[in-house]
Amino acid sequence: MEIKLAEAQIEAILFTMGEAVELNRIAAAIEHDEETTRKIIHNMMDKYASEDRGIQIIELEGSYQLCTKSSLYETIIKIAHIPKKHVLTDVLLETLSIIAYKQPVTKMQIEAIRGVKSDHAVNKLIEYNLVCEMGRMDAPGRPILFGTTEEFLRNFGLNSLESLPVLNPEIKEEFKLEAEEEAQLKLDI
Amino acid sequence: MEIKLAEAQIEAILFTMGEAVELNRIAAAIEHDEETTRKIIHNMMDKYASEDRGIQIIELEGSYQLCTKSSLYETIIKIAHIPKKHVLTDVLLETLSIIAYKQPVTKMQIEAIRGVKSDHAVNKLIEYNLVCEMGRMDAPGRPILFGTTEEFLRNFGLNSLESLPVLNPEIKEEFKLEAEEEAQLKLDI
Amino acid sequence: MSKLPVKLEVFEGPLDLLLHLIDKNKINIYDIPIAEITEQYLEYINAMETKNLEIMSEFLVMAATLIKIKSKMLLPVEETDEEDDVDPRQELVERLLEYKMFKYISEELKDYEQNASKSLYKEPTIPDEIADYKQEVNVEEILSDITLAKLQKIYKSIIKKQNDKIDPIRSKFGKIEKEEISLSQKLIQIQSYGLKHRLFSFRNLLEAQHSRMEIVVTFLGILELIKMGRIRIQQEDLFDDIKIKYIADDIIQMEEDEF
Repeated sequence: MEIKLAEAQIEAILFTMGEAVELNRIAAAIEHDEETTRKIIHNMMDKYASEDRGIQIIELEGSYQLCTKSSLYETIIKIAHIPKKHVLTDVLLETLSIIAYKQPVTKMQIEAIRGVKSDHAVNKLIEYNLVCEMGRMDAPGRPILFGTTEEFLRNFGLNSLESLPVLNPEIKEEFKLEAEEEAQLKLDI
Repeated sequence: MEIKLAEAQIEAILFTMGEAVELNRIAAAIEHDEETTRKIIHNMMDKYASEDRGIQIIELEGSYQLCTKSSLYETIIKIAHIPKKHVLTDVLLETLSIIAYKQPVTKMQIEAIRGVKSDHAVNKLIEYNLVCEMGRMDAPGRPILFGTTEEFLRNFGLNSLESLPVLNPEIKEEFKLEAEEEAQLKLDI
Repeated sequence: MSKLPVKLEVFEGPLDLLLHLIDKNKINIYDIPIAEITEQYLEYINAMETKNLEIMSEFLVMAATLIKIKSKMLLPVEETDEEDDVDPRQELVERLLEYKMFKYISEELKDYEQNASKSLYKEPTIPDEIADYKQEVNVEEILSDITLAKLQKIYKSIIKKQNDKIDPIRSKFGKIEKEEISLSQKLIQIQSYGLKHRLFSFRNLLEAQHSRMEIVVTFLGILELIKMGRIRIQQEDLFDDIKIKYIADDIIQMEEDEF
């Protein structure tokens, strides 16, 4: 009974720690003497040998560590090779468009435009190699500036940022005029 | 025989990955169909329940992840350094529960229920990765829609959004009846 | 009803306070005695120490709602008008009920979290050679159905949304003044002045300015330079002149939109 609890405790400890843990520390945590603890661990090692187990306990100079069985290496490679589906969500697209047209731009500026925290979106775009850091702004706190990557240009068939279809002054001016007209209308009423 | 190998493979995958792994990826890696894989995993979950085991498999919206059993927490903290988690204030919890039940939901809708501005609370929840943007509502101004994340499920021990605590329908019904009776009284007076 | 010995700051918002008052008086949420509650409510708002306008206004809106309901209830009900049969408190009751439900649920969720936090996880231990592979993301694939035109459309709608928020008349005022004297220019001026004089008088600096706007911008510049740790200030007595010491030995140039 008590042995079973000790086994569960040891498994949980080794799992959480990840790294090799010294025998005396394990013994102290599970409140058994070192000799008993060692015996329990070696007994567990036999159990882990069973073919339905994928992990094992290895001993390293009086320390113990959990790791996967080497025979399963191929499977682990396989799972890593099955790519997660990466998709550009609306959130990412929105953030990307702001960075593309406003670059170089800080995270604060992006958040000011979007109205919400955008760390996650920016980080994902960096992971996708569409966005990268472009140095720091010479301002208090020296915030990081973000811009688009060469990869981004290549994928849109652009030679340089200058060939981004400019959202430029004209369009901005157009929006402003629209807004002013609307405001004028309201005032007239 | 083959099942045992599959179990070992799944254990090794979940151990190595650490994070939640989608069923389809596990299935592809161990070369079984998804339905079989799901069955094998659920069978494993029963085995892990045995009292000499310290870890368990949890399900998060069709993904699976290994973690320690909560009953062993006291033993593990004796030895492991556990990173301090952010404390959720009542304000954050209140906002989070509205988002969890009403998702996808806009900030305006949250504020209508709480009666106060909620920018700060929503941003904090995004920062803690408990809440994320889920696109934009097809309405004027295209407001951002918010929902909960996988991290939310994990932190609250939920398998899926369906397992959110349900407001007892009897209590609700009782409230309603009371209300109607009182309304009647008012009319009589 | 006696005064409640509770500090206002503990309330998250007007609904929270209202629920508390109802609870304290042991009244059914469906049977709010609007007159008494309104009275207590206003008392609270008067006692409110915070000067935060936004918070104040939220509470005031609730008070106004209560008073509106109260006044409606005082008015005689016309028999013929069927719409007036609706209890004016109904909407408030519904809001309160919904809020109460979520408060209840969040308490429940707190327990869930406490239990779940006792399960511990493990960092990924993916061998380097596999991890390296994992990082590869097929950019071409994720951009496959995204055209430049689409990206531009998205950006346009964001900018349009932003422009909608700007009051075109007032935003123009800002622009005119901004062109008159820029903070970045002023910062350079103050810095070069500081570099030359090292220790100088705040009063003299202000007196040398030509317009009120310039004085304001100079003052902002001083604040910014303190924040950046480029100057140190000292004042012997209240209303004395402030001595400014320039402690940097170069001049930093900043763009206007960095502020």
